[in-house]
Amino acid sequence: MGKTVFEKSSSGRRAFTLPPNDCPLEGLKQLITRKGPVGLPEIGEQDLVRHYIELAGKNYHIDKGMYPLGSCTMKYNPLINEELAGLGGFTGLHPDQDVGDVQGALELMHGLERALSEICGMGAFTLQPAAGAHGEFTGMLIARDYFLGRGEKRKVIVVPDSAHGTNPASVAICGFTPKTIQSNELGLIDPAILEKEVDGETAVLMLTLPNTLGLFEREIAEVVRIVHDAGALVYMDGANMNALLGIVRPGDIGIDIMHVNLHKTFSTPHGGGGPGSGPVGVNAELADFLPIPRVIKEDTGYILSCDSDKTVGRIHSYFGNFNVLVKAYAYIQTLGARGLKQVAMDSILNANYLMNRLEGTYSLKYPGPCMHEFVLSARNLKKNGVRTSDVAKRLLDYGLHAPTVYFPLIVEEALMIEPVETESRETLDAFAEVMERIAQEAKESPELLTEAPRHTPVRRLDEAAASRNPDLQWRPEEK
Amino acid sequence: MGKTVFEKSSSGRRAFTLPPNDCPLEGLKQLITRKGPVGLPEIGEQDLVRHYIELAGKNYHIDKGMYPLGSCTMKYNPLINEELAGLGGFTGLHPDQDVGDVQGALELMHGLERALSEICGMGAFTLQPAAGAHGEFTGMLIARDYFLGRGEKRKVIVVPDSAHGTNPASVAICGFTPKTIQSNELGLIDPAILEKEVDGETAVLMLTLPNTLGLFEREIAEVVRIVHDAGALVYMDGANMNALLGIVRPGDIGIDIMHVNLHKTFSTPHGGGGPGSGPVGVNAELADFLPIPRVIKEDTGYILSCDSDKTVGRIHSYFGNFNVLVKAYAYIQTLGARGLKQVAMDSILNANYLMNRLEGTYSLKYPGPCMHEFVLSARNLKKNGVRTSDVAKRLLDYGLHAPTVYFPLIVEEALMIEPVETESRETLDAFAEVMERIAQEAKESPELLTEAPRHTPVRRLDEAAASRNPDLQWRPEEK
Amino acid sequence: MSYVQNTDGDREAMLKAIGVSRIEDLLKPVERSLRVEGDLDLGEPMSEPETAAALEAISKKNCPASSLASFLGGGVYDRYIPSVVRYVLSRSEFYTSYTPYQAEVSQGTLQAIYEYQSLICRLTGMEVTNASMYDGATALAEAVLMAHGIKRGGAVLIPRALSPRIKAVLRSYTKGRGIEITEVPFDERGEMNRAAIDDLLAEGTAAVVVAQPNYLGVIENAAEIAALAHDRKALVIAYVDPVSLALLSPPGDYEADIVVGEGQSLGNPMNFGGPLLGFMATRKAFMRQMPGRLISGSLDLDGKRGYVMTLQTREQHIRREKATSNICTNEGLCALSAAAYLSALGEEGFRDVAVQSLSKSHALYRLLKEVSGCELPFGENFFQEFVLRLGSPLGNFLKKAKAAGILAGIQLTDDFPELGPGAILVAVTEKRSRADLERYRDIVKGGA
Amino acid sequence: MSYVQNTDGDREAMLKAIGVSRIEDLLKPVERSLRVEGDLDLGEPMSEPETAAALEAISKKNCPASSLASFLGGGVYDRYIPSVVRYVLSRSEFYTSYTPYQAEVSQGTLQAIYEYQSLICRLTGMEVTNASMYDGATALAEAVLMAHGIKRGGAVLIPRALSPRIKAVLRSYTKGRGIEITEVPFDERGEMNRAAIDDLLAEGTAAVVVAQPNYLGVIENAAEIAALAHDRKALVIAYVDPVSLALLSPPGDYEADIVVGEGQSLGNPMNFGGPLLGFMATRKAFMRQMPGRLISGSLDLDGKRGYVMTLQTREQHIRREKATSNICTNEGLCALSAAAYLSALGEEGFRDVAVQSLSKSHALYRLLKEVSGCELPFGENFFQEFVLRLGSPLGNFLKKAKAAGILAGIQLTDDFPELGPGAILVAVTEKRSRADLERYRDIVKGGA
Ligand SMILES: Cc1ncc(COP(=O)(O)O)c(C=O)c1O
Ligand SMILES: Cc1ncc(COP(=O)(O)O)c(C=O)c1O
Repeated sequence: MGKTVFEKSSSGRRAFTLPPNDCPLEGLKQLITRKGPVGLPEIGEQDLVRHYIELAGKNYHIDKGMYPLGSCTMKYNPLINEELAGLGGFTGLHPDQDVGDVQGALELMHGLERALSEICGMGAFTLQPAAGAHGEFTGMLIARDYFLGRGEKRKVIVVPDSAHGTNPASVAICGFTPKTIQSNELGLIDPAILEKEVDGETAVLMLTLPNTLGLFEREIAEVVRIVHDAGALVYMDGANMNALLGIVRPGDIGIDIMHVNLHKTFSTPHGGGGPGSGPVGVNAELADFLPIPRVIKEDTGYILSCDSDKTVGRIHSYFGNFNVLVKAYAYIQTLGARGLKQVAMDSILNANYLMNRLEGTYSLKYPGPCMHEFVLSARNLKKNGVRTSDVAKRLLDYGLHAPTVYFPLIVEEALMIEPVETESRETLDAFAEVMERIAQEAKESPELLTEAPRHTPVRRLDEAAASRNPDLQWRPEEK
Repeated sequence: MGKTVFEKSSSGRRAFTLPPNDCPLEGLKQLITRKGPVGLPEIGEQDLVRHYIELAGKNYHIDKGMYPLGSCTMKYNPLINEELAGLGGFTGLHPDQDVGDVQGALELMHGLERALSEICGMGAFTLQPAAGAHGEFTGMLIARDYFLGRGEKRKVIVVPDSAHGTNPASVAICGFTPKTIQSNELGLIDPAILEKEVDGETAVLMLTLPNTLGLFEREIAEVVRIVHDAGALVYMDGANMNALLGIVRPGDIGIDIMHVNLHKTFSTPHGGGGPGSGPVGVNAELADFLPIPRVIKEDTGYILSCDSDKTVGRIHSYFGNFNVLVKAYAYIQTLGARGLKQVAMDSILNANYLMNRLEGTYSLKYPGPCMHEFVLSARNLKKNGVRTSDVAKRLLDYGLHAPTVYFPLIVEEALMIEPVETESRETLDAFAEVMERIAQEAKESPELLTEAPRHTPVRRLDEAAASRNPDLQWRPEEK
Repeated sequence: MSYVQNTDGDREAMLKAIGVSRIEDLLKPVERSLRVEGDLDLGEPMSEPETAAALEAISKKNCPASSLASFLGGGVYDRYIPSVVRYVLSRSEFYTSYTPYQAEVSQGTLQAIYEYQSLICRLTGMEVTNASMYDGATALAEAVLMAHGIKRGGAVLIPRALSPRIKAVLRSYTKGRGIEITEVPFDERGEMNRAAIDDLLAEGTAAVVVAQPNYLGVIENAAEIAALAHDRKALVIAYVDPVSLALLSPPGDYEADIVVGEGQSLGNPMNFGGPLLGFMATRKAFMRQMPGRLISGSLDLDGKRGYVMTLQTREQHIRREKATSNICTNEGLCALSAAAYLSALGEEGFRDVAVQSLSKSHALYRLLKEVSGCELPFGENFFQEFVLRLGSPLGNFLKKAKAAGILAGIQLTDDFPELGPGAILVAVTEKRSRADLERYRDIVKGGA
Repeated sequence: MSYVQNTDGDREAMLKAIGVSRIEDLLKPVERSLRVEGDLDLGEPMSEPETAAALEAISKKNCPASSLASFLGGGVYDRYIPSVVRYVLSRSEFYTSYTPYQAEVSQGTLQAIYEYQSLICRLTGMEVTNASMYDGATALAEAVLMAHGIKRGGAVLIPRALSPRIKAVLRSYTKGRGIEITEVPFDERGEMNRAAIDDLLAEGTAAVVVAQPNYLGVIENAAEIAALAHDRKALVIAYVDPVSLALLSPPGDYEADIVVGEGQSLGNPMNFGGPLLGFMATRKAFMRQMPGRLISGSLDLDGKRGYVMTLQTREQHIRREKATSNICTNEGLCALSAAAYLSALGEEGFRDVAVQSLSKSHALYRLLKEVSGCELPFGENFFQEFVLRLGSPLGNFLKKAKAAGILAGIQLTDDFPELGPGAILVAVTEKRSRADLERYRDIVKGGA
């Protein structure tokens, strides 16, 4: 139980063998310079399968239950999309094949770019970024090259304090300087404060819409006006686009650059940490700055074009996470315009339903209605010696997953809850009931929380020890 | 938790929709005579997936751990075989397609028949029987028609007392009369007794080789001679063929008719109860009695032939469990002659290793060496108020599966253990250790056994109540 | 390659523990003269890629119906299978588990099959059903044996318009018991001839089998036939198409005694005709005479709901020669498919499958009615399948259709010479589009 | 269809609980003028079979390399993938789980990635590695940023014989920081010109990148280059092909400081170039400067072994603008593939992959050497890939090869004009058979 694959190894076992080699190794031995074995485990197919089945049994996943992780939009991943992305006509393509051999792939990418442009109201999209943060980086590069092209030395990116951590990090690795602005008492950007912070140094305002409190920026029109008036651009982190599908098109309200997370909004699975995909959309004026190659439709078919002297260049070896794109494309095809709007409407309904039920039990700093998610605080449990992390761990004991915790930073003891539209009312009710029971337990027997979890494959792990002395690879001596 | 799919239903949900109907229903309503709904559950795809994932989590299976079920040969099911059986070129075939369109399928069936004939030393095989018992039935039909053709009225089938329950049942549904003969003190057929029981009334001796005690009939040559001398046939239940692969060919030693279980010996999965496949082999003289249609190789290709006036007829709608045949064929291709023999050798080694280790702890009525399995008895635990079924249930608490229990009937408190060749020595050691610990527990704290299992999704279920008043379908009132 | 895990080192250690020096030493009980000398004639072991390449090459020698516009039916149908059904079947918890002998660690399979039973009961309107049989044909054969057992003898009437393959299986199954099987011809509408039934029914008749719809696609007046049979104390065995039950009266409504059928089209691929899924349902009164495994709900020691196999005394484990049948391994995984399929489609979706099959088959019928030289011997009283007669040998027509990507139907003339030359059975499922139907019509037009 | 589960009845009840009458009422914060009027221009919802048909039709417009004899490489390779790898990836416990933020219910993913880290450490001979990066190109870019950070500035030397796509990504990543990147030409053997390195290395040089083998397939004398760099206090970044490491010295042996590479060919399909698997390993001393997620072993409250994400302070969750990089979602599932792949092959099997790629690529090289007009500009010092020069534009040759089912290689002339006209990069993996190689030779012969 709990052994690593190395400990299950026995020299001489095989889970896979190649067909015999029909070419001689003769005269090539001198090219072999590795001394000694790599140290790979040797294990039979049955024991290897059992190894991974054992590990699989220790994972929570969307097919087991709800993931109320705010900002993560963990929705159901349709099975048909997995099947389609697994078709040999997709998985077997080499990226250096002649365009004539990959017309289907290019058609799909072109179709997805167009669909995303329509959904977001943007002029053009690139599918190259491999994740949301990669999209942010790409967006920052575009802003950089845009201002460089205009001979403007704008170095500051304004970021609200409620923003996701990747926002300032993306800004920084691009050579820009992030400047944080405070949210107002409604959890929103205050146009008055913004007006003061934005100036000729400002390259971009990087906002999240709906923001990470689950709130729509009510003054968004004014916010955009202020930024544009200062000659700066508005970047939208579209990780929360789920709430806006068919309801608001960012391009229509003046967003210049944005990314979406296909692995959230468009239902591609998260794979325990990836792969994702973070396409970036820009307004028509900025289209030439998008990374190359771009997929262009010509009369004779699709081509990959590198013709652009304004492009920021490449940001991925090839065309991004193609396999993920297939799933997102299938998803959009299946839902169509009406289905996508229903996604947004039901995600908003589910969030408000759950918020409404839980806001008495936990405290709600910023009043609703919310969009697709909301942020509660467990600070009312502090008096019982209970923290948000304890609530989270206790949820695990009930066989549920915890919400996002301690984020956004501006809410004390935050519990960020996004139910998503694929959860049924019964599931929301069951979750709410457990949340209520836990609040009750916090008062009556707080040790149930502080000592939680007890019913999981392991109990709370010593993270401090791990970070003092990380054990990052298995070594025989250590056992 | 634990709800049926009916209890998870909510009217209006859908996990699957058809493309719109492009043909009118007009003028057809009078053909619709059902009054009222069927009463099918309505549930979304996500909740349906979760339903089955929840159920899956409550199943033991070969990828979780060893199945020491004697006589069942629960071995590893190679993944590649599942993939290959799932190829569209196989799954998409309609059985009434023209033979010209199914040449691959016929080639595969012909190849499998030939491989089984080679492995078993038989003249010909049919792949039609859908399971072992179906094969037994087919074999009995062949014997019936064979004697009918010769104008002999033989009605008696001699069956050893150690035989599997399907043997006498197959005999009976075919219109024959089973006659049981006692095994001798070595657990074997006694030629002297046999000689007395076999006469002009006897149609068939139906034996299992190795027998269900895991023993090879040492006097098999003499046994066969006695039966043949009486003008009767020898049928071999080949469910235990795993031990003989590449070592003994039943045809070579005088077996006239036999079946093999592809879902045991040839690694096709058991599917929680099926589908299986029980091909029947006969000596050359009996080949014309095999069910029709038969696959024949001609110069121009394969055909399906119904030309035979001796055939017993059809015993399946089409050609048997084709999808299972694909897996067995792939398995035989992969292993080849040497691999198959290694299967037998290692299954014998594993069984003897485990028997050797456990025979002090539990009692062994018939001494080894055994073939691929062995039968222990837990009667030595009776004095502690513990029965075989308690040992079985306690094994479940350790996360293991139980052996076959209370079979064969001639061993008191039987524990029939077949480790199979795909289990590693480490797995056998771990199983033996638990078996030893349980024997210890039986002495020290028998309630650990009699109250077991405690760590399973449910505890011991009331089987008596179920059989007094079976609840065979879910009804809303009952909840 | 091989799936054996022992290494030479393992073998050595194990032999040492046993106290012998070679595995051959364990073969002592097998006389040397009985053993195979040398290797079997089976060829060399293959690696996984080699096996895969070999089998892929074989599969490519087939031209699967699923890749064409198939109008083949006759018991096995090309239907849409929801991805969730494939997914459930791909979980090794289901497909690599054994028969649920240890109920406490088999609740997944047991509950799934209990749900399957519940669904079949709802479809058929019957009280009890078993956990599956090999196929529709053997299910019918077992039903006949069962009826014969209940009635302690007697002949059985079956419709002539029953699948010839099913009839053949029935003969194989009943000849050992000497059961007399009589065919009832069909009338000019393709229905079971009621006057003939009346004639053939004798006091001692064990059962009348009614096929609904029958093999020629025709919807029978099952209630009338059942009443006729019951009047003479014969049992009624209904052989039904499960999809048709979304629209047709469930056999429970006409008081059938035993209901059987072929369940392949409930979420199972065609697979060249196997595995199939035989189902059987009956009245509670006959429960103990029914063959096959049964799953029952029950309670555990702590009062928690769970599921067990029940009435195993009917099976061969215990009563052996007195068992109701010899069936042991059944088609559990196909039953799971059926349960997942029916649950995925739900009330509305399943009805839609039947409605589309009905309306599309009738749409084709109507299109063909317009084509001269195209005979449709029976009326519009059919579900999803009908007989088309072209009047001349079919070889050419079938070839032309195939060239246009159409599998036009099953040839009937050999089995039903009374239908005359050029008769085929045409099945239309929900998978066919109007364009497919028009293409079919055009080929008939061109060739007729 | 849609995957929303709420029915109209649910919606009504929920709205009532909230106290509003329509969902629109919840949209109050969104000014009406900002909202979309009418429907998006995206077409009607589709049923599952319609979506499947649409995507299948698109997929058939591709002619996948995997269905031909492909000699395309350049970073992405067509290799055998064991069925067990596909199976592991098909388990929804892995692919539908989120980043393991709640360690106690994510031990499956965490242990799998810990094993992945251990395997990468063993392959590279390094002390620590992260849980994956987007691809080899961004991994190299991040390594350069990291080295630049460690050295607090300085230029970076890269081989000219590096994938042009990787160079492009490197430029995009570094231009914001103004890092100077200089290409070191290759010499007549295709190796990184050591004299040029010597010339270009300055005291302040941050790092020298060595590609092993380089983009042209040539095996570098990495140890010598590393020594040169270390002599001048520059860090050594090795960009390595993971399969080659079964046979070539691990970068740990020549004391590389950071090791990166593209791991696609460890069990991942080509997928038109994405997702890929960037890996990165380094010395323990630089652990806290390394970007990306790290999984560490630890103990739980009861002293039981388990796994956690660690050193998250390096990541953007906490330090935000001071994070070592912005990477958050990575390529976890591809890392899982790699771990399953390496475990399935094991020591012997993995070595065999490398040996077969080596010996087959050399077998083709030798076959081509015999063909007149066929130039092989560099020597035999290569692993799995080599440059072939045909001297004239390639269009015709590539077309002929394609017609014979062969994808002959990647055209090099645009990116490396110094190689002259008609240069292609030919990769040979273990999947190619001797017959494929002979077919290749015959086409060259016919066309040259
Ligand atoms: C609001 C927001 N922005 C950005 C990201 C980063 O996306 P990724 O993890 O795909 O890089 C996330 C993901 O957690 C997010 O929630
Ligand atoms: C010895 C023996 N004979 C016959 C059978 C019956 O085979 P099946 O279950 O496939 O009908 C079995 C299966 O358990 C068996 O072990």
